[in-house]
Amino acid sequence: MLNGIPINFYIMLSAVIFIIGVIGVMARRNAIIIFMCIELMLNAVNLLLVAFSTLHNDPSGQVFVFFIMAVAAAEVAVGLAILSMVYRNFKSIDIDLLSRLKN
Amino acid sequence: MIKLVALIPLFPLLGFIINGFFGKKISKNVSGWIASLAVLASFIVSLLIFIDLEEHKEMTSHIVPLFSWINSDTLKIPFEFLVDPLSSWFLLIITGIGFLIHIYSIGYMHDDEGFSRFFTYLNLFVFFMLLLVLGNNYLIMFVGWEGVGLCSYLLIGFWFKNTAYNNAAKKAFIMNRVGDLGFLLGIILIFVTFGSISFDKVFTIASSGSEATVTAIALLLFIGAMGKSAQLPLYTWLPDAMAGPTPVSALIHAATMVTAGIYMIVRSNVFYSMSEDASHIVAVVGVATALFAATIGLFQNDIKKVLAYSTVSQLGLMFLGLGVGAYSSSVFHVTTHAFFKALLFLGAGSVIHAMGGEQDMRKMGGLKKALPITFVTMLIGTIAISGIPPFSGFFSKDEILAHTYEHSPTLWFFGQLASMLTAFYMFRLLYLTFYRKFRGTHEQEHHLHESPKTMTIPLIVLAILSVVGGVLGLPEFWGATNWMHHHLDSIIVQKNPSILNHTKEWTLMAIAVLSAGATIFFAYMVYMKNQILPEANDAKLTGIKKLIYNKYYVDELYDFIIRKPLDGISVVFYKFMDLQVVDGIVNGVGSAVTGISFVVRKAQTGHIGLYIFGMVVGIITILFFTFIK
Amino acid sequence: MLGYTITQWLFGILSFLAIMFALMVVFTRNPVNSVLYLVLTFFCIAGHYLLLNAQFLAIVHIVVYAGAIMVLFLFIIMLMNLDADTEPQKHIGTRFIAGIVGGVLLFVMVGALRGAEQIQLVQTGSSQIGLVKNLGKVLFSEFLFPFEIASILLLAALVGAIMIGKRDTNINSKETTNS
Amino acid sequence: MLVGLLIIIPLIAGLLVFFTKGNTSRTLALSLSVIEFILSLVVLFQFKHNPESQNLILNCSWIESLGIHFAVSIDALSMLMVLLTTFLVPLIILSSFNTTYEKPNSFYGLILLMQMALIGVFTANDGFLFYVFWELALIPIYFICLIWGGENRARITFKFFVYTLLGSLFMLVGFIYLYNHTGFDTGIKSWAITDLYQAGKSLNLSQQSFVFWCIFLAFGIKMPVFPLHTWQPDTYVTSPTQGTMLLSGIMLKMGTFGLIKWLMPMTPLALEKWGGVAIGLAVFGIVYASCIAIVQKDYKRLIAYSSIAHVGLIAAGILSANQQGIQGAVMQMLAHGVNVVGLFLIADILMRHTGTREMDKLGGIRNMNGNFAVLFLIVMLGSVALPLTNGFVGEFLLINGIYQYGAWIAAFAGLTVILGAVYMLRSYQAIMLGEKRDSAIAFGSLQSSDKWVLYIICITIIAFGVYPKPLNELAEEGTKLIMMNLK
Amino acid sequence: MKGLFIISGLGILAMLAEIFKFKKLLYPLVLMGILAAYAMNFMEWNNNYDIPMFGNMIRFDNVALAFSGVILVTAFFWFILANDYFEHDHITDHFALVLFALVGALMLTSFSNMTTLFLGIEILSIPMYVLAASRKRDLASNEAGFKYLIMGSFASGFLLFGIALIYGATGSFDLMAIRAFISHANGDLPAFFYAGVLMVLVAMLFKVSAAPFHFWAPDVYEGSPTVITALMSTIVKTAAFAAFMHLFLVVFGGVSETWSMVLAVVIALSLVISNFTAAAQQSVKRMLAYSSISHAAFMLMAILANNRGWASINAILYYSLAYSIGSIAAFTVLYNVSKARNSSNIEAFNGLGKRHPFMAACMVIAMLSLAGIPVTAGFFAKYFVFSVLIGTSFKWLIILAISTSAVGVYYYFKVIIAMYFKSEESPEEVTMETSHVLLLALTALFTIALGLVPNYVIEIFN
Repeated sequence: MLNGIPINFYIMLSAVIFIIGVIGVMARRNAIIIFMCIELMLNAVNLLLVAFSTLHNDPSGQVFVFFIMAVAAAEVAVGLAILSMVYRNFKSIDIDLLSRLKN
Repeated sequence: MIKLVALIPLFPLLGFIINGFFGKKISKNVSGWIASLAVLASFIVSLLIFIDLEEHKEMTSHIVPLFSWINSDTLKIPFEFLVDPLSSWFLLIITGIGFLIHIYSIGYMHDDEGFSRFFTYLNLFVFFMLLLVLGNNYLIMFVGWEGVGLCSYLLIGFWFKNTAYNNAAKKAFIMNRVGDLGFLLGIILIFVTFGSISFDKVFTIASSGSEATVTAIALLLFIGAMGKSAQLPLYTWLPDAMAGPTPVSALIHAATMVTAGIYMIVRSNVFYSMSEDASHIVAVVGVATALFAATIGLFQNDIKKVLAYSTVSQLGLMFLGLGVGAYSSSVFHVTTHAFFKALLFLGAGSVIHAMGGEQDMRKMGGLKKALPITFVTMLIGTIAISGIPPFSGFFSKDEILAHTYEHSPTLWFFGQLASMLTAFYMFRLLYLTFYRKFRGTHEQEHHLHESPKTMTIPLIVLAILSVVGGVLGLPEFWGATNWMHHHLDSIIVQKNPSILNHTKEWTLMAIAVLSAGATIFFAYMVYMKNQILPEANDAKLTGIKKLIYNKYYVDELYDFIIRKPLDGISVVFYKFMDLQVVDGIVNGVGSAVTGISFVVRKAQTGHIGLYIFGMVVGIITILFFTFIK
Repeated sequence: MLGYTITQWLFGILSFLAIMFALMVVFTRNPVNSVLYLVLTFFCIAGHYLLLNAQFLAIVHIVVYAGAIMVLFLFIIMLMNLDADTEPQKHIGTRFIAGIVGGVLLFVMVGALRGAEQIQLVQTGSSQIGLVKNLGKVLFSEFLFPFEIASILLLAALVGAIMIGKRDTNINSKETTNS
Repeated sequence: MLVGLLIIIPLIAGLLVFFTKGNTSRTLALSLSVIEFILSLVVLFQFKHNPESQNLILNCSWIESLGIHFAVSIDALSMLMVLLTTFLVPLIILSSFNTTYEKPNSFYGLILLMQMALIGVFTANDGFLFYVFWELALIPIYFICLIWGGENRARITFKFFVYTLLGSLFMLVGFIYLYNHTGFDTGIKSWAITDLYQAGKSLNLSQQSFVFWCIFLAFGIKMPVFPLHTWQPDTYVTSPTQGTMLLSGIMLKMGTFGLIKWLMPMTPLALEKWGGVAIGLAVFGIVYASCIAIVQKDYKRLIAYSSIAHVGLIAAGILSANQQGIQGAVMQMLAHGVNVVGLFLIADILMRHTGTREMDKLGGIRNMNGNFAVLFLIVMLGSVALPLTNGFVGEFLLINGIYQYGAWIAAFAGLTVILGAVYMLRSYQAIMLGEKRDSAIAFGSLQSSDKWVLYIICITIIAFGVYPKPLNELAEEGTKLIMMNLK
Repeated sequence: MKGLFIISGLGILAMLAEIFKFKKLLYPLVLMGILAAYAMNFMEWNNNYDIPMFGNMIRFDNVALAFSGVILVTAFFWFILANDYFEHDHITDHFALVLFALVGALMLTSFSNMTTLFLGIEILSIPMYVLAASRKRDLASNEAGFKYLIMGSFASGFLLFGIALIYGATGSFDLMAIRAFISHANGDLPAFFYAGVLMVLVAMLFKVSAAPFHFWAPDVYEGSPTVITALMSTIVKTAAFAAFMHLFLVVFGGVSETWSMVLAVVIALSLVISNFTAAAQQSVKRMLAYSSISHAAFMLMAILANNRGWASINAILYYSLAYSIGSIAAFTVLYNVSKARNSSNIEAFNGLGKRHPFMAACMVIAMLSLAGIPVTAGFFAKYFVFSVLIGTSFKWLIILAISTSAVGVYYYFKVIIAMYFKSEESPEEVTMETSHVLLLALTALFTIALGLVPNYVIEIFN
């Protein structure tokens, strides 16, 4: 029990958010939304890490979250740069249009 | 003296080498005489050895080792010769008749372009034939056995431009190989059973083998003999083998090679004596062949074919003799048969020579005057083969039939029948060829001439031998000594003394002579008195005549049950099994790879959505099988 | 209140909202709205952080995500002039299947994520680990190496973003890789 | 040390030849291969006089941690195989003198490299080394067939390559499996052949069966045994004549040699259990390939199928696992190597002189060239194993050995005696006999290099048929060694 | 350890080069730096074994040093290959990015904490995303970068979720601690720990591009500039395998029953899909991409044989070295051919044997090595894998691997056949810089030498 809330609840909550992110990645065609859904997945992980950190009373979990945030920021920066480049060339960010490389 | 035995095959081998390498460079006569002299030298050595052996009766068999040939652990096969009464006798026949035929060939083949080649082959043949009888173990015998087969192949197909001759040669070789396989397996069975294949070792311990094994050995060896000696059902090659030059027919396909089967069985008489069943089969096959071939001989028009069927028939009689245990009688008949059948063939050759290559008796006739020597000698040969006393054929044939009667009157009856038929077709041959008026073309008539001396002298020598050959085995109930019987005494383990009373023997003899006389008279009635001629057109023959004229359609039958299926199976194996099934599977794997590649490749659509989808399904599957299942 | 503590109530409400907003992120057609819902989700998650005594993290979370990353997203969306009308939609079947697969994944996850009951509880309630002082201590001692190396990461991202973003002066294509 | 030279000389020779040009390459290749032959005679001399000599053994560590040694040595069996190789390679090179190949330096270089690998295979005493040489032998021949081959060569040689490579990979697996079971008592794993024997014998039946089939697959493909043979006729037909000679004359023996020396002593239990199946395949292959040979129209393809039949008999003899069978197989390997080279040379001569190998289009060549007819006849007789030719000794011992395994199988295998005569005589008749045919008119006389090769082959055929003792003694000795290991 | 810092410094230096105008000097500086890093690496051998660095975040034991060595050698070769690639205006950016990626790769060989693992992966990946997309006007390059980015981040999500679950179960990010926890727990672990392990496994399988997580690889490999593809299929792959091996052989070896069956199935699937698809390719570049999946499957087989200890590590080390060198050679030839003929299709290789015998010969050696024919390095690579796997219960995988590698021979030999037996259609001269000639000679030599005397690599840990 953390603050009276079973750890299972946190696990389930982050699993659900994580899966919503996964569904989003699968269900959308807009690259930006897909990106956002990946952020959603990362946040689910962050939540889980913090919950475990509190559970174990161990700060390293929270420190790890910092790194995830840093990575997420870096990824977003690079990702959005690539996205805007793709948009410049394709005039769209529809992932289904990006299928020249195949077979 | 005995040690010189190695020289016997060496002379023909030298002749073969000289003619083979230098034949084209030396003149025809020289090469012919080199070959003949080589055989003569062998004959002289053989004679010396034979005399030597006769003089020192205390030791009848001598082994002359040469070198060790094949060794494999317990299987030791030295290259060594065996000199004993049997082999020494056969040496005399081979080199003696061989020499005469060589001489004859000088004249007969004189105009042929392959003259030196012919003598090369002939010498090689003599070499292998000598190996066959000299070897002290079955494998050396086999070497000679196959070697003479090869020479037979080469000589039948001597005129290689002719496709029919080539086919005959091939047929002879392949059919012989069928027998050879049996022989080979027999040899191996002997090794497996007795641990050796040397005659001296095997025969001393032969009694240790079980009867079933010995029967198997005997039958396997007999399969070999069937092939080489043209017995049912492997006889069809021999009539076809007449495609070769006539001296070849005389030497190989009458006097020597075809009797190799008899030599082999006499050599292995230990096994046949032990196995009742095997002997019985030999006798039955022998008599069946004798009768069967004799009937075919009745209606043949080709002079050499008649002689060929006659040879098959006579060989059948010899096997009958072997089957009833009369080994020495068979050897006796081999000897006399060698004399008169060689004589007949050479005579026929002389006729063909005179006729300019014509072999069809329907186109001959009245040659008596043109070819007096040939006629007389052939007449002697015909009488001898028909079994008229006191010519040699009478004695040998009578001995076999007497032993057969002792063994089984039924077999005797058929043997006697075959013998009667022999007299008929032989006199038919004589009448059609030498009597009545000439039926050939005018040109041929103009061309008729007696053969040169090189050809007639062998004829005369053989005629003399055919007349007096009977002294080798005079019937013992006449009070005479059967020399042949005594000579081979040490070779034959199970003696076969006559148990018939004299009356019976006289009766049998009388039946033989009377039936032969009657048949000759019948032939006289048909061909001389009634002037009947064989149907000129083969197609007009009907009924049983047609059946027999066409040799009971045995060749066609073999074609139908062996060659066609073999070709059929081969085509099925090749076109279907190999190209479709086996290779098809291999190539199928190849195309399957391509096919799968194509499909798998399609999964790579280029859509990120699908890729993610694939990943997620992968994850679900992993988790599912790990945790839920 | 119905036997639940305030924390529990708060947890329930925040969880419900977080999931709701998350779903809205996925299912709203207009990208701008999606971003806004995402921001709301982040706020809920920040709330959870507070509940878990991770106060500093909650603040950083708001600042980094809602303040920086999301603004970046909005900015790009505005730049590309995306809205509901231009938003490409997946085929309905695809979306349906995506939903089903997601459901199955959830089902499997629930099966996989059992076993938390066994975890030994170390302590409850008033944890101090979430404070700046504690985190800083850990970060600069134990996690010094990752902290330093993270700078490489950020530098790489920086260089990368600049390189991609910079306009080309010449076409650097000697080879074609089209086929 | 001598044995090391045996391997190194062809390697150096091959590399040297690569740097020559035109006719120099073939002269150089010929002379170097003759030197190699002379060297192998020296080795033979040494072996006869002092089989224990250090000159015949080379053993240095290669990959210590895996127990892999560069261990080669000469025993009776490998002596024979080395002699076969060194004898045939000069002949094969000589036989090429009337054909101009593009890039002759690569051609002859590859042949010599191939020789190196083959000698390596035959002398290796270390399982791993054996495998490496085994694979090495594949690469030169692949390129020989690919670069200088005939129609469809890319597809056909590729099939050959994949087939044999697949097989040898399975062999590698079998060997690794054995290797993993070595050194139970010492704890040191080793690839030495004796250790592999021991490891194999320590396995139970099912483990041995796994190893047996893995390794048999490789050997079976190489030989090839029915039904793994379909790469062979196409490859033989497509390859340049010298490639075909290498493939059939020597390379095929890698499979049978491997069977004798590497497989059988390792898996005695499996041999007992599965030997019958393998013999069955081999014996069926004899009749099957013989029948197919009968209906072939292309002479080269006919020889290819006849080779399958011959090797089927060899394999059956080996698998019957008795002295006569194995010794016969060794003798027949030597004989077949010589004869088949002769036959393929004849096919090549026909092709060069008449422009076709289709037997329907040939005929009557004997009219034009009696010498050739005689040489052809002798080679053919060797191939149908007529007594007093080299083929006979082996065939007799083989049928003898198989008979000891099973009388009926031997009778069935013995059909090769008949069928071999059928297809050989048929082809001889179709090509040489009869009236002249148009295609044959321009046959002319043989070139001297062809003549010499055929002379040498014919002399060998007869000499070792009449007096096989020198080879037979070695074969007997080698077989006894194997039989000892089988127990 | 010091090598890592040298490479980091080099990266930062590269960034500064543009500002301080020493672009020309940069290339030799980088080569020298890599050599220096390699030298440092070499000197650390056996020195600080088992001394944890920085709170046990990173640990350069011998295994890490060995893999770092492979990476540095490959990197050196790669820089020679890529020398003219750097001639355009973004030279410094590219240098910096590649060097940063190298830092990530080195971290992946030496991490001993989940944090460093994660950071290493990201430091390696983020520059790669950018480099894949670095050909800005080229739509294929754009698409490649984009696909790589999306899928890479998605996989990172799973990695992090897995790490979080493992952290939850064990209470630590430290690998040694996790390992100790596993061995103490004696199988009494919560189910979600296993789920975490599997999710990490999935993420790692994605990184090494094993089926069914391989989809990104062919597209990205094909779309990226050829030199970057070479980088991805060598250094990135080696680093990913070093990480994979460290995680699953060392840390999660105790719970191998959870993942070994999964891994076996993944290997089987990879072998089949990669080889069969590669056989159908027309583009050599794409074919090499698929073949890299098959090689990944082989290396995974060594990991699967986790009860073989050092032998497995040796096998992976050797395999990655052999494969990296072979790939570099193949990509060098491909790069030059496609530059001259403007196509990376198989037809572009037609007649190369005549046109440029040296290049063709080196390509043959590379292809033989990749196909695993003795006595090339590739053969021993496969041999070691088989020899570790044959003692396990996964013998069926060997049979499958052999069968599919026959297919592999097919597509590698397609190149050889094209080079020697197809007449060329395009008359363009294929030329090559001296540095590339040297590089090819070096790689060919290495390949043969490694095949002849594999001892020096294989006995490295003994």
